[in-house]
Amino acid sequence: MEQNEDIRLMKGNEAMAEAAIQAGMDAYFGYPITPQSEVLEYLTREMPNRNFLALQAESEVASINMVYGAAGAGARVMTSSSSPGWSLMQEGVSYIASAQLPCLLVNVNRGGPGLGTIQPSQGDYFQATKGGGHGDYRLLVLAPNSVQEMADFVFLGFELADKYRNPVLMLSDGAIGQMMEKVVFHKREINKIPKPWATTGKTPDRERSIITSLFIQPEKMEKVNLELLKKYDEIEKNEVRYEEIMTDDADYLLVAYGLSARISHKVVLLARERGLKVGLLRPITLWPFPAGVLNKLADKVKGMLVVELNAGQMIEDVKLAVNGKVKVEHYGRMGGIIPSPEDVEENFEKFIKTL
Amino acid sequence: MEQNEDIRLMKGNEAMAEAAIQAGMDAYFGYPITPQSEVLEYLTREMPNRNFLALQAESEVASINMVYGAAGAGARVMTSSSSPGWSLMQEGVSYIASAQLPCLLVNVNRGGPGLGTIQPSQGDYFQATKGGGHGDYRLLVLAPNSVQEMADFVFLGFELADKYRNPVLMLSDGAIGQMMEKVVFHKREINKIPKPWATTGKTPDRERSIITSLFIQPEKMEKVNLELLKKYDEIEKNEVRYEEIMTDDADYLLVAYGLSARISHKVVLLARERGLKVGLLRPITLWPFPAGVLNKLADKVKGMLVVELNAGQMIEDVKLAVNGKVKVEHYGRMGGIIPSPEDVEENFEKFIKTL
Amino acid sequence: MLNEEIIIAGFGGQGVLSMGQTLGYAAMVEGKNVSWMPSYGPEMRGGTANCITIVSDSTISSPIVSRFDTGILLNQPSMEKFESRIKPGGIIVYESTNILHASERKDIGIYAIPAADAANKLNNVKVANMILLGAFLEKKPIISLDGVMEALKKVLPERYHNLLPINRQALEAGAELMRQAS
Amino acid sequence: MLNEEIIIAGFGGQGVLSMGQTLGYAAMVEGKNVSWMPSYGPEMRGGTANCITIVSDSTISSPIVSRFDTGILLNQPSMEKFESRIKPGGIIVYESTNILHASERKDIGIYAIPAADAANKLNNVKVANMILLGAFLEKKPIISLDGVMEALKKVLPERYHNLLPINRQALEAGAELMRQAS
Amino acid sequence: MSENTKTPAAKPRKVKGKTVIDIQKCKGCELCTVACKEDAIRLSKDINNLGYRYAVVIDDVCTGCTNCALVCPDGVIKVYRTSGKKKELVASISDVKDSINVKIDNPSMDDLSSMEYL
Amino acid sequence: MSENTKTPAAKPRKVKGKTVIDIQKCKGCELCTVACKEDAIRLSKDINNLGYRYAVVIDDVCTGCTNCALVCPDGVIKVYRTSGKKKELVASISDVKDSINVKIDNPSMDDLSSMEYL
Amino acid sequence: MDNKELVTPQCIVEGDETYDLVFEKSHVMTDTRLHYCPGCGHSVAHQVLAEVIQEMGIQDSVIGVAPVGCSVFAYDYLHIDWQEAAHGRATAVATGIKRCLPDKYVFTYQGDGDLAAIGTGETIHCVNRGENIMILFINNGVYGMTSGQMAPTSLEGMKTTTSPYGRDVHMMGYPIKVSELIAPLPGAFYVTRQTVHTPNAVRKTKKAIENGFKYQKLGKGVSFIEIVSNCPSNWKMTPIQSNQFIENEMLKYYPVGDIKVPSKEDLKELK
Amino acid sequence: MDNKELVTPQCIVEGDETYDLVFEKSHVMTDTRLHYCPGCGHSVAHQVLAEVIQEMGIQDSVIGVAPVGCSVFAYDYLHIDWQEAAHGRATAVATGIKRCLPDKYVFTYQGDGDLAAIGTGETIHCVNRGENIMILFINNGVYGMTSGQMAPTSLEGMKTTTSPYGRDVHMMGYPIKVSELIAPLPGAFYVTRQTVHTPNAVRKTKKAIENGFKYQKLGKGVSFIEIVSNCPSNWKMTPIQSNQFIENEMLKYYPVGDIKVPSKEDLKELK
Ligand SMILES: Cc1ncc(C[n+]2csc(CCOP(=O)(O)OP(=O)(O)O)c2C)c(N)n1
Ligand SMILES: Cc1ncc(C[n+]2csc(CCOP(=O)(O)OP(=O)(O)O)c2C)c(N)n1
Ligand code: SF4
Ligand code: SF4
Ligand code: SF4
Ligand code: SF4
Ligand code: SF4
Ligand code: SF4
Ligand SMILES: [Mg+2]
Ligand SMILES: [Mg+2]
Repeated sequence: MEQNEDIRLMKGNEAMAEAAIQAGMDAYFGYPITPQSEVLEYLTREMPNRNFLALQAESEVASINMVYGAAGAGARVMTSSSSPGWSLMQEGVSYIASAQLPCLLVNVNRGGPGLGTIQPSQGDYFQATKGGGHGDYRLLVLAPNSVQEMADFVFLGFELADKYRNPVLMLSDGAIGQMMEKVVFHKREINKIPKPWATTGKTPDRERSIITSLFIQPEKMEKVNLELLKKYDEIEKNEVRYEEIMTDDADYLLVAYGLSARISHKVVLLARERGLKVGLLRPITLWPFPAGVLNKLADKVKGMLVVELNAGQMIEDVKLAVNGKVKVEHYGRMGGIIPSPEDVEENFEKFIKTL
Repeated sequence: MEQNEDIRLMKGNEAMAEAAIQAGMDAYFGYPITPQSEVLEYLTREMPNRNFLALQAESEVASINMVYGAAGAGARVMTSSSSPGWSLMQEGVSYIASAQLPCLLVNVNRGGPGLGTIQPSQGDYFQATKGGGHGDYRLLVLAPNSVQEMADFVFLGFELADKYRNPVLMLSDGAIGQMMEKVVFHKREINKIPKPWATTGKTPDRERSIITSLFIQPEKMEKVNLELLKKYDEIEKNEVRYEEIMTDDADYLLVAYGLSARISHKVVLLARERGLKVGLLRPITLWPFPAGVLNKLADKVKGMLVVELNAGQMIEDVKLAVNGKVKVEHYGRMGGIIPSPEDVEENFEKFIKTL
Repeated sequence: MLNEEIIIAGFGGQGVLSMGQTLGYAAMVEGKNVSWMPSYGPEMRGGTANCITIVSDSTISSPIVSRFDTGILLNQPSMEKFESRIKPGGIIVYESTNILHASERKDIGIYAIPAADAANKLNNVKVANMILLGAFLEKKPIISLDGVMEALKKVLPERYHNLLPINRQALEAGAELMRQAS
Repeated sequence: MLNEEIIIAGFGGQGVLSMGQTLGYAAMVEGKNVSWMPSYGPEMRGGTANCITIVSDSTISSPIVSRFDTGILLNQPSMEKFESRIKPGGIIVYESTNILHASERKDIGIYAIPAADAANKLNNVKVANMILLGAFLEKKPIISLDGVMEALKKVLPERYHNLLPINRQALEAGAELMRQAS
Repeated sequence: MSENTKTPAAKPRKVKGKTVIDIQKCKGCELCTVACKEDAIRLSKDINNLGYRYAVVIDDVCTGCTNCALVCPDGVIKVYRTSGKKKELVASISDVKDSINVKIDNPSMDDLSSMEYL
Repeated sequence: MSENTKTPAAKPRKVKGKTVIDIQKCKGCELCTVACKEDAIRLSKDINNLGYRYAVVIDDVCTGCTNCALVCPDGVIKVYRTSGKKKELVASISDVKDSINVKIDNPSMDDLSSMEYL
Repeated sequence: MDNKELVTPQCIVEGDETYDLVFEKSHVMTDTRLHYCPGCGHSVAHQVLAEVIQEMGIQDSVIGVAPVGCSVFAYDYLHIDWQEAAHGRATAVATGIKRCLPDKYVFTYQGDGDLAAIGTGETIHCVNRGENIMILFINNGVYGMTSGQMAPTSLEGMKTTTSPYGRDVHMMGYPIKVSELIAPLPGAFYVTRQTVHTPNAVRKTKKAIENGFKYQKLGKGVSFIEIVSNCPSNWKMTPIQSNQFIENEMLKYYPVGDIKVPSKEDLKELK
Repeated sequence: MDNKELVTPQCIVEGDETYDLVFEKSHVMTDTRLHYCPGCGHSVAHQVLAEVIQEMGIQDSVIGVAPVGCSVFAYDYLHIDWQEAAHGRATAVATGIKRCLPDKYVFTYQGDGDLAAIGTGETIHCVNRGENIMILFINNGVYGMTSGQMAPTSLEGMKTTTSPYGRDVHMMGYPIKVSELIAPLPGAFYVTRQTVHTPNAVRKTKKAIENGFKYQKLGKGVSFIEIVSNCPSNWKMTPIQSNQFIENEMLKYYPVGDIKVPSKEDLKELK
């Protein structure tokens, strides 16, 4: 262990909370919901000795609007929830995106729809990437697949949020949130960029700040829409992140993120043992989606199997990326059922027989 | 005018309200928001003389949950809102979809994101079709493009909802809601199918009814998910609706729904005047999406221009349908700006030059 | 084949929207297709308002058009906003007590109707819009004044039927003013 | 190369989850890769619980596997659920005061450890899980008992350090029971 | 809008006031006319560029009590009051009067505060 | 879980009661033991199939007051009471007693009501 | 209903004594084993509710609304029609039901997180509209289901997983007395606070619930019955200790008793 | 600030009389023309608020939270930092701001639909937490912005576009007295009801707002200032009639006056 490293065995949710403190989070607002209640619990435990605020709100609707207020006031701010609670935040998220406030939002996805189950799921992919809220806006969506990434993406998330004045969503799931793994905290320089636009009181030396998402004249509104689009283009250009595993010589490709990417990784290993040249493309940013690399891989592989813990959502983005070049299919389990690598492998082998 | 016809000049919102009464709606719960407040206003005006309930709730969150309760109790029930209010309903909608309760929901889309503007928009397409709420569920989405259809789709919506025990969303916009046109009300037989599953009191002759969306065991939850998928397949098989305008001999295709389909219709006329063989495919059900017909048309036309009042949302479904066969592009205005037919035509001509 | 695309524009309180509705209703009663599309400014009250009314023998495709056959304009800002959007050969009928600077286009017909003054003379300032409607229909008789009266009778609640005569007067006064202006 | 996939399962109150955590922590301190994945039943309390703990020299791909090298099973339902999911050549270590019907598979090693009884003898029923852990580590010494103690020292708040000796005793008692059972 | 029926009575004033009304921003709500115990303000017959009849000081009876200004929703009333003390001259009252009698170039129509028609 | 320390005192009873406890569903919360003024109920040493020590009637002092049953969260207590009136025989008390002494086939471990460990 | 239990003997004979059955679990309870922790007041509240429904003979005309909270599975235990509502929205759901089925008895069964945190708006407005329903409010000062976070009703200084050093009222707000808060609203017809931690308390609660159902007929508004309850698991106490905590701490802040009762005038129609 | 207005003469001379400027629009007001309808109380409330901010010299340390409602554009008129909040969420937004900037003055400005319908939960919990902010509550008994629907505070029998035959309290609920509802919460430090329909009322409201800002320093909780106001457009009245309606009808149900005032003890620190 190096001097500036701090190694712990932690749940994903706790690692995320710890990382937020280390990343200089000023405030957290949240409401308990399984499987992510550990976040608020961890933070309230740490609060007396460290310099930040954690407040239990009366609801998710209140949480997201407290985030709005705090972000508008220039704070580094965060909330987290799970599927039903995340649904309740959609109006607020749309406001935040429109007012261009940086903040970190987390959805630890559980099985739905409805009250559903507390088991892990990836059923909220569409909601995360296409907009659960109204209007044309985008969240930068980060999908961790380990406890380490639950921590790392907090640092990254805050930075990206500030850089683009855009809300960042970490889309995790109940398994990554609840599981324990080793997590390493490096000592880092936390730099917070100035936020002259924040409402900190109209000090005499600057113009006053107004945070709003109201643009009643269509001309003004469209200007804002176009400004947002420009920013999104920028993000699509700069911030696509993904991981390639054994894609170099791959005949077949698995595409998966988060927990299902962990499982798919094992499938790659199992299949390679059996002589099948399989690779894995793991989107790390679900938006912007790594369409470019997938399109290129489509020239090399014979088919792609998208493995998701849902009824088939990311597959649409994969198909859009591939644009008909190769066959793309979906294998998924739902409702909190987590397929074993063997399960997936079996279905993968069925799939390649159809090619 | 025939005996059994009743012709009126009405706003889309009013026509929808009148249709709901005629369709035997038992209860409406809603909260005012522009541009659809006329619905509740119309209904409260009519209530004393006709047999239904209209109740102003304290919020959209309350409205959608009142709808849940009433639908669960077997009532023919409805709510309506506009973009920000619709966002607030997403948790409730996910519950309703999961508990498989029939009801009619309406979003009269305005410009977003955030508080945005009260002008018409189609910025909520993704939210409507891919799930604004959490989990794998689908709404049957009807997109009227006239005041007449605002009325007709109420009848249709209630029927489909009952048939599939699924919430139906009418996705309209501020223009269709606010504009006045002729609307004809035919005398119809309203048949309400029995709902033995409803919670009307456990009468001795039947098993008790339980309405829930909680399936804590993953096995049970997945079973419900699969049941839903099966139903959705059924709907995709039976309920795709669209309108084809001059597609027979078309070299180029416009794809548009709702208000932008009205504008595109005019563009077709303008372009035909200039000798360009253009057709229009208007999806009426946004989900299930008319992918089949588009895929077939892709064999005939040289390119498709998707005209939307947003930054490009339905274009994804068009591309998925076409699967790379022809070039598909988007033309859109945002923020409540409504392009003139001339505007669109100009961009259409630019587009065909790129083919 | 009839396809008349009309913009009616003015201040919020000038009866702009109801003028379009009346016209639309009358046209519908006479069996025509109609669309009426309002647009309000951001002001609470006293802001600007306009509506596009289309009357047609065939199905109306887009209810929103950017160029018009007729403009019925009730205040100066509307004149400035819409004069250039009247199709060549079209007409502008405007409220000339109110609008001091009218369009100077030569390719359209421009008719000054001092409707507010005339309404004052009828002792009801609120019927200025009906005067303008009468003037318009005199120029383009797409529906008869009787048709308008029929429509008003149907659209107005009984308790307002005492207002029918004054509206009739207003329509006729408008027609007369148009005859003088032409 | 070490890659041990372990399922630990029992009632909610039997210390199933913390057993996995202790093992995981000790393995991590010794420089290994670890993943620990819990799963709870729907019951509020007293329901079933299990956790998959993986200890490996290399990166752990899936934290969820369906077949295991080792099962440490604390109640009858867990025995029934997991016996078939032990890989051939693997082992089951089970709490034999509690579980009356053990697996009858021949292709795996099955070790009955009367941990509850032994815990009672140590006057602390709660250390039964540590006894089972000791037994497991005796059979598969993937980490040393000292390593476990080191881990416990780090993971327990100071105020519980008085419990370290009894845990040490339990681990050793378990190891002894395993030597007897083998 | 009903006419104000109070009859202004010239009371002896200890302190004299002057109100200056920005008639182009006045919305003719008449609240100032009710607030003024001296009945010094009335609405004009003309309308301003916003389309409203506007408030004008009709009599030189103002005490400078500021009541009118306090209730003026649009903040268009300034109040001056005699103090006895001599102050530097900044503007003469005639400048202000000019603005009161400014020519409104867009007269007509009734008060626009109601959107209802017929 | 602390032992109940009340000493049962045999009071003269006007009405005699019998409680029948479904020990396989009892969760050993002990609330019945506190509710019983006669101190007629205690927890077993053994545990039942759910993993809980269970309530048993330890003395024949029951008045049939139903207090224990009223507070039993799991509704596992039935109370009988003498009435003097002769009733049709439905079951003899010995049947019931059998069920009280039923052999639990899965004994061990402590009460599972707490998930905390160490 | 799959009541596979043996029929309960109506009397037993021992020697020359005949013992009549005087108390057994209500038949409105199903046979499903309650998932609640040992000693949990939810279970007792269920039993009492079931008894009232049985005794009033209204099993076929009651519709319950279950919340999200430990009692989310209430529908597994009471053999009546139920709807499970989203977290906090039980009163909105009940409004939807009751407005469509005005002749049925409708009640909600809600925890303090559900009713007084996320559902505050729905609660207040349901009461204010005077919906003719009964609200059963189980106040255990904690979020039971999600395992012990602070609730709006957690006492000052109370340790929970999100107030690990005790509830600091300046930072986190004061414990809300919901019954007192809503009682002044004209839509509240009957407001009472009870407990179920002693046999007598259970008897009184039973009476209160009976009133709640009776009053529903009058169409005069909400019957709001708060039951101060325990959560041994999250309070980290034995059931007995938890009931002592109710007695010694909770009831100090949340005193038992009627807070608003109908006038005689109002009740005339009942006779 | 783009104050392009001519500088106001500080005094004017006529004959031998010198007139000093004794009242003008506060400099905290911007030059943007108010979009409110003629005679609307929102405008007056804005002016008063601006005056207090100016007189207390706190323009640079005040952050306002504008609601969704007619006053959604409040940020166009008061020259301070502002955030515009989602409908009903102003108090949550203010909480977020104040918790991060405890030394600034934070206030919300909300309508009755905003604060007492959709925002009920946020209102109650913000007050209950005793957030150190001021809540300005404009109660005009109607949804002004969306053009006249019934508000939670609409009077019994009041005709609105969604209660076209008058508010039927049995069907639609009772007008809520928000100030009385929240005053008992310990987090409420100062609760008062005022109006702005007469010059004297304006003076008193000014004092109340001044108190609100002053008390904020003490860190003792919410100052809640209700202003009963008018909505001539949606009440379908002239401004004068609407003010008479306030006097004759609104104030009967919503009486003017302090509802909760700080104790002398509490105010000691202020001196
Ligand atoms: C929208 C939403 N937010 C949060 C949750 C998580 N959740 C489930 S129950 C609960 C609180 C339970 O507490 P309470 O209402 O007091 O009931 P109890 O379990 O104590 O009886 C919470 C926060 C959820 N299911 N949905
Ligand atoms: C989520 C949401 N629901 C509804 C609306 C529509 N809406 C805008 S303002 C308003 C009510 C305004 O009334 P009030 O708060 O009393 O303010 P006023 O205009 O009367 O001052 C409503 C319902 C909205 N913008 N957002
Ligand atoms: S200052 Fe006083 S006296 Fe002068 S006009 Fe105004 S209200 Fe009247
Ligand atoms: S109060 Fe102000 S806005 Fe109203 S009439 Fe008087 S000067 Fe004009
Ligand atoms: S019925 Fe009464 S006396 Fe008998 S055991 Fe129960 S509580 Fe004790
Ligand atoms: S009260 Fe019931 S569950 Fe608790 S110990 Fe007694 S019999 Fe068992
Ligand atoms: S967690 Fe608490 S409230 Fe929930 S069942 Fe257990 S004891 Fe009862
Ligand atoms: S609508 Fe009513 S509240 Fe809104 S600005 Fe007009 S008068 Fe004021
Ligand atoms: Mg609780
Ligand atoms: Mg209002």
